[in-house]
Amino acid sequence: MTLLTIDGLKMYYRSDDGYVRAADDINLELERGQTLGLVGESGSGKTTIARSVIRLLPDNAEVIDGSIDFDGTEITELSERALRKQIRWQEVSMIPQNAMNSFDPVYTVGQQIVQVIRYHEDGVSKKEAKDRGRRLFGELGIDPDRVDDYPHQFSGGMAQRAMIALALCLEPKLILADEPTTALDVVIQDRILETITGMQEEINSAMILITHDISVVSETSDRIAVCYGGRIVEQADAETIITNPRHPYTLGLRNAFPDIGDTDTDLVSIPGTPPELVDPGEGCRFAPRCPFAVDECWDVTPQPEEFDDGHIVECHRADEADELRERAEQKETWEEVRERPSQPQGAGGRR
Amino acid sequence: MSLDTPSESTAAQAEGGTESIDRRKLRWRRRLNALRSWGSLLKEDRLGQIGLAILAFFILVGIFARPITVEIGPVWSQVQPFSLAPHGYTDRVATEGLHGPTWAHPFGTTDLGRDVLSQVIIGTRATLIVGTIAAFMAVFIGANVGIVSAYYGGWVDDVLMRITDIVYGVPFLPFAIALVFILGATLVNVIVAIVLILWRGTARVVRSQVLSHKQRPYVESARAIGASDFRIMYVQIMPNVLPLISLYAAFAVAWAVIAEASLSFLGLGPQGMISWGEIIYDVRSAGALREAWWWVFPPGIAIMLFVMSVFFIGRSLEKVVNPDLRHGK
Amino acid sequence: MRSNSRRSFLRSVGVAGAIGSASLAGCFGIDEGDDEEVGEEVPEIQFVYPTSGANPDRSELGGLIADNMEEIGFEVDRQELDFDPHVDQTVGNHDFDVSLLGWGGTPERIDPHIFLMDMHHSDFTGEGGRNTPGYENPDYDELAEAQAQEVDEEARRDIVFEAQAMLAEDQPRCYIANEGGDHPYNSERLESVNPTLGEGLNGFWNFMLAEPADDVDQVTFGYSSDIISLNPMQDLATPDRQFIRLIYDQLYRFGEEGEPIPWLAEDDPEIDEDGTTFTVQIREGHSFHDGEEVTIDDVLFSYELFAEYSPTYSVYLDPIEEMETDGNEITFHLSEPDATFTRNALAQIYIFPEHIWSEIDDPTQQDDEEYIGSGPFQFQAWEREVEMQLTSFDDHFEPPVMDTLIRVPGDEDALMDQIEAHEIDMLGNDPTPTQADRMDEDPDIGLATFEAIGHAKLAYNMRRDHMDDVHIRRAISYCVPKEAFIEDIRGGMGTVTHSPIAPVLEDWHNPDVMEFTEDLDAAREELEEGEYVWDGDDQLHYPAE
Amino acid sequence: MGLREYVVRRILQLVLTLWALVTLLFVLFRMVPGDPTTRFVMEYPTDAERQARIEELGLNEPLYVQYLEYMGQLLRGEFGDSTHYREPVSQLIFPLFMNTVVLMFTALLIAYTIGILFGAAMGWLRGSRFERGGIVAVLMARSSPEFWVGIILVWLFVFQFGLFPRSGIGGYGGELTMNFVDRYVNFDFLRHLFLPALTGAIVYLATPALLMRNTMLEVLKADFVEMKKAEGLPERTVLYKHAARNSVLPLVTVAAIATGAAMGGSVIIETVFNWPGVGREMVASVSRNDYPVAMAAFLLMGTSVIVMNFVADLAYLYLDPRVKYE
Repeated sequence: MTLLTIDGLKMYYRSDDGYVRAADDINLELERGQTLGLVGESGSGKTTIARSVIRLLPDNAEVIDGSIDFDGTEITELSERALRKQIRWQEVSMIPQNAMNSFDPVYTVGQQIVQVIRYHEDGVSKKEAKDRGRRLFGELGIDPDRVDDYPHQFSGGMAQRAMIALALCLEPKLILADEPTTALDVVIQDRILETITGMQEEINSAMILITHDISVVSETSDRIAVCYGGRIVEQADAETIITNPRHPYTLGLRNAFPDIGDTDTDLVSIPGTPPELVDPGEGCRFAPRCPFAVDECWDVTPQPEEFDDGHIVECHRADEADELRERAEQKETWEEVRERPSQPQGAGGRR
Repeated sequence: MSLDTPSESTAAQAEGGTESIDRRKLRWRRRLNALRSWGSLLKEDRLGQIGLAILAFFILVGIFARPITVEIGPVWSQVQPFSLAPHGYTDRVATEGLHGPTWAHPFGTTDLGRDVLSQVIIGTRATLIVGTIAAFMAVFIGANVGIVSAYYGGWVDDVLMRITDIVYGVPFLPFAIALVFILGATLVNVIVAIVLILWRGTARVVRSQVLSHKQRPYVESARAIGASDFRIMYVQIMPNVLPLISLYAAFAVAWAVIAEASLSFLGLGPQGMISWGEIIYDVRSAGALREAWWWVFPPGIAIMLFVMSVFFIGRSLEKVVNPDLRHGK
Repeated sequence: MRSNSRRSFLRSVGVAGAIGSASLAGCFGIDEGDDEEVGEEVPEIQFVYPTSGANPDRSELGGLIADNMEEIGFEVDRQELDFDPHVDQTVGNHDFDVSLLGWGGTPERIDPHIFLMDMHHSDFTGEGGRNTPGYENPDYDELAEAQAQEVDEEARRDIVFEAQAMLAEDQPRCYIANEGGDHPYNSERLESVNPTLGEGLNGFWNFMLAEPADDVDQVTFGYSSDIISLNPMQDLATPDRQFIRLIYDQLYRFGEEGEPIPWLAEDDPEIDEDGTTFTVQIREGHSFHDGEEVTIDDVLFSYELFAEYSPTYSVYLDPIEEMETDGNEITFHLSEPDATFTRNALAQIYIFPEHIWSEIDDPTQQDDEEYIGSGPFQFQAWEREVEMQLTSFDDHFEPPVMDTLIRVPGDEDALMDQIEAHEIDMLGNDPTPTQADRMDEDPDIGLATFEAIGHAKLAYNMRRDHMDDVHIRRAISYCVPKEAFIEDIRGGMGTVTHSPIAPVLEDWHNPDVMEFTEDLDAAREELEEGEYVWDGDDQLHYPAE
Repeated sequence: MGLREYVVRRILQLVLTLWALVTLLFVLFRMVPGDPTTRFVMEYPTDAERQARIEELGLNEPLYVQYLEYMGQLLRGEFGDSTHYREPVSQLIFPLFMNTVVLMFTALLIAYTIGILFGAAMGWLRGSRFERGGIVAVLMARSSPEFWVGIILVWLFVFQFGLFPRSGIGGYGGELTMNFVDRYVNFDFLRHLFLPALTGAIVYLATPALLMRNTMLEVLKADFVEMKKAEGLPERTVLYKHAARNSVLPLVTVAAIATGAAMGGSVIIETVFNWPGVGREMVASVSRNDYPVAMAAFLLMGTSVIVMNFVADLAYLYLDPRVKYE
């Protein structure tokens, strides 16, 4: 059963130079209990897309078009109050990248858990709320007595677990995990990720896992969407994205991380910088960095095209995927892009 | 904002004395940068613009308030013949004293039949004189103490900073009151009393900023090529702390004007001239506060506007010094 | 202040409009100044007068006088000083040519003695002495001494008149005006007040007789400074005396007309024929605030105490050779006749309880925190700068009308506001003309008008050569706009005078002395008479040799 | 430098500063033209008596002797006798000092409470019309000298509306007590306190408001503010319970410094409202050449400044978030 449907969403930021098209023509679906991996570089729009679900966006963000249907509720038309009271944390919670900084330093973790429980659930006493926090701490492998500690008394990994406790305390239907392990030690990363998915299954909530690291989502997600330049350039079930990607950007991403695909290939990063999102004009946004770009790519914006069941790609050469995949594994292919005379870019800095 | 451009200056220094013109250019560019960045900020800063406009207005009023005559021995020349104030501030223009605004006297008259408008116009001068001279001297002393203290460090720093601490322990207004009362209420004493305290703030902030500049490569390379201490302090470092100094100068003007007004209000203002604070003192000693609103409001509002204009300018200068304060996404 | 303003008070009215346009005319110029047939320039006149902070009215007057002096050819060095430095520089150090100061008047000064003796006799010319001008005239000294010893009133009056005439001609001082005034009170809360000569509502008889309205049980009285001390063994300021005499009694009090009337004494003193023996009988059955009876021993003790310790009053007791008591009688034997003994000694020495003050080692320190006296008011409580509380002493033979008296010190302008806001009931200070106008229109506020015996005056420093010339002094006296001072600056409060003894003291004031009012032509004539000349710039010079 | 060493050094510095203040005071007040007997010059018929008074006051001694005696006196905790009132200065000055402390503390309490809330709101609504207007209003208040604010308030609340008493600290005729509660905790006193305290509050409001706004802008960039919004907490909770709560720490030190400075700034307010405090007494005693009182008043105000600066430094040590939270 579908929990979340994003349909044709255009979420732009106003700026002095015009709209920044942070999320452009987004279409996504998420089933209950499922995990969606949202992969992309920084500035690709993945965070904007995820946060649109709870409208946790800067003041200058504006929904230009499209809809977000969460469990039958139209998010874009919801009042601030209703959004706060019914959606945020009650239905959709969040695990941020940096747990340490995401706790208010002047209150204990327990106080912050109690605060959010008591705000959203009527008639819960402080003690009950705190007990729930202690139970969660226990389940997450933290000494329950530490609910009375201040955030700065926790280590990084512990703080992240405490944050998970906070995220789960209302048993939400959806968890937005925004790079939840990036700030952590590699050794702890996996354990935290396991903890998250374990708990997620236990309370049967869905999750959007945002990361720039495709290897993270490959293991935990049911479905993966790849973002580039404010658009979702390719989405499919996890298996398909890993084994049979069709978009050159996905190919490039795959190369950038060692554990996927052939282990003996060299690590190759995608040369160039993410595109300018103010008034990007016609043409594929990846074209300037794409080793396979042809004239059509520069002039015509590719439209989503469905291949196998649910495998949607925005690329003019998606049907040549098999050939491109082979070439993409060669380091030289990407090096060429670097030497190519760069296409003129818009003036001014990025947002 | 590029207040410090170490690479430029290092390069210039490295070339030695032969390319002095280029070097000077760079130096000036560096100095002007701060000013220019303030200028460009000001374009978007409404408060800064309003502040400048009000200040300019008061300066013009001050200059043209009364004719200025310069006397050297028996020779005198009138350098500024214009008189904005219709009357002298002690002229009795009405026979019956205290009277509200009329066409002839838009701000009314005092209990002794003097024209309030003229007094307020002429009072601008005292404010300008005390404000600018006291602030300039205070900032001059403060900046030098700060630079010398930070640059030489060691016992020089210790001594100067202890003195600064001590001055920080002196309550401003009571000190000024005592000093002016003891030495006499003259313009010079009022300014001295203000300056003796006011320099402390500038000294502290300039010192801490110079301390950070002292570590930068451009200072080290200047030292390496044998530049004198004086040169490094005043040619190399000074331009970089200039925006900060000008910010403190703006605040110093504000505090000096408020202090002068407060002293005048207590009857300790500079004698031989009228100031806004003194006008209010006159209202009070005439016992006319209750009804003579036309007499007490104009000087009060003038003080407020003047100080406010300086604060507005200070705020926009502050954005040059501390870019984090700028709005913007 | 205002030293560079070119202003003549009367002229500038109406003419001022032209000044602005005139100033546009000139651009460059050279002051001319060559002269023939004149001697040395008359030295610059060092004129000391109050700042507007110390005394706004007199400060304004000082400016006008200086303007006039410049007008007739003097060069003037204007020195505006606050009260203390002013007194110190002029009375203390004699560093002045002309000084504008006042002289307070209290009932003790209703007798002409201080004005004629202390202020003009050559014994008092030292630094700090009251003869500030340094006036030394043997003829005058004789008159001053004679009036003090003349016990016969008529004869004494003749001497006093003659002395005044001499002072007016010699002009060691220019007497300007008696600055009488109006003290405001709340006419809703007070049925009546009783201002007295020279003191207004500060007067003893005001506190005694002021009548509160029916439901008013306490009267608040404001004054612009706090009491320094209630101990008369210390130096006293006038406001202190005004409250000490409420708490302590004397043998005689100054009555409402300024004449000594029997108080603790049963009757007028018996004076023997040569005027050297004074006998006083005291009232019986009167007690101190603590219930102890007032005895003749207390009286004797007090006179001895004051003779030994009081810096102010001991001089009045100097003539006493011996005192003796008998029953309820005390007799004073004087070394020489003294016409002022009743006023100065009998009416000013307070009677202290011996049973308390004999225990005190150093009477100049205040150790009696209860301030036990026998006066019509009883001390209750006192917090400095806040308030002093007195209540009526109901066992007194003449208790005051009011029950409770609260004395509130404060800044004058705030006190004036407070009386208008009905926060206090009466005030011992003069309102400014502006405030007086306002209070005049306020139906709830009354103004108690009174005449002054003190005055504003110029002192000329006759120790300096150029000031030792009577023509110079008279010429400057002609520069003083006495009328304008009263009418325009003081809004009509006060009276113009030409003599040290106020016109209101009809018994002593000589109305027919030489008068000096603002008259610049007369001033020039006076100078011509002294053979002074003017140069091309109208500057005053001594005649050519 | 360890914490202990720092504190010790800071205390030594405190002592040095106090000594310098005392010395400065001594020098300053020996520059006065004239002497304390001036006031009574008319009461002294002879030079000798005046001289006796000067000797009594010890003003004939060489300066260094006077200086040493003054220092010794202070070390014994005495201020000497008032030359005007002839009584121990301490007896005179402490009730006045208490009045000043009560007045300025109230003023600062109001200023910091309102300033912090207002500044937090300005920071929260950055870029809004409210913020811009708020800044102008706050600067306007700060640009007005205390006497001007006081005069406006008197004009409005006393002359026009007649709502509050004009001056003083209480109605007259009540019990004169030094007991803190009896003296200050009553309706009549509070009525008298209102206008002068409000005057101070208006003038002192700017510092906490502007500073709060600036730290708010910093704090609002912190992740936890975003997080608290994500938790769905109401805006007011996020603003005041979290963002403002974090921004307020640096203000504690500023408040300490301001408290010290306010004791000196009370002069004008006390003069306008006839408040029997130490500042007004200083002006009065200076003008009557009563050195001991003027010096004691000055010293109390200066000591407040120095001690509160010291407290501010220590508070900073304990409150610096980097020390505490990282």
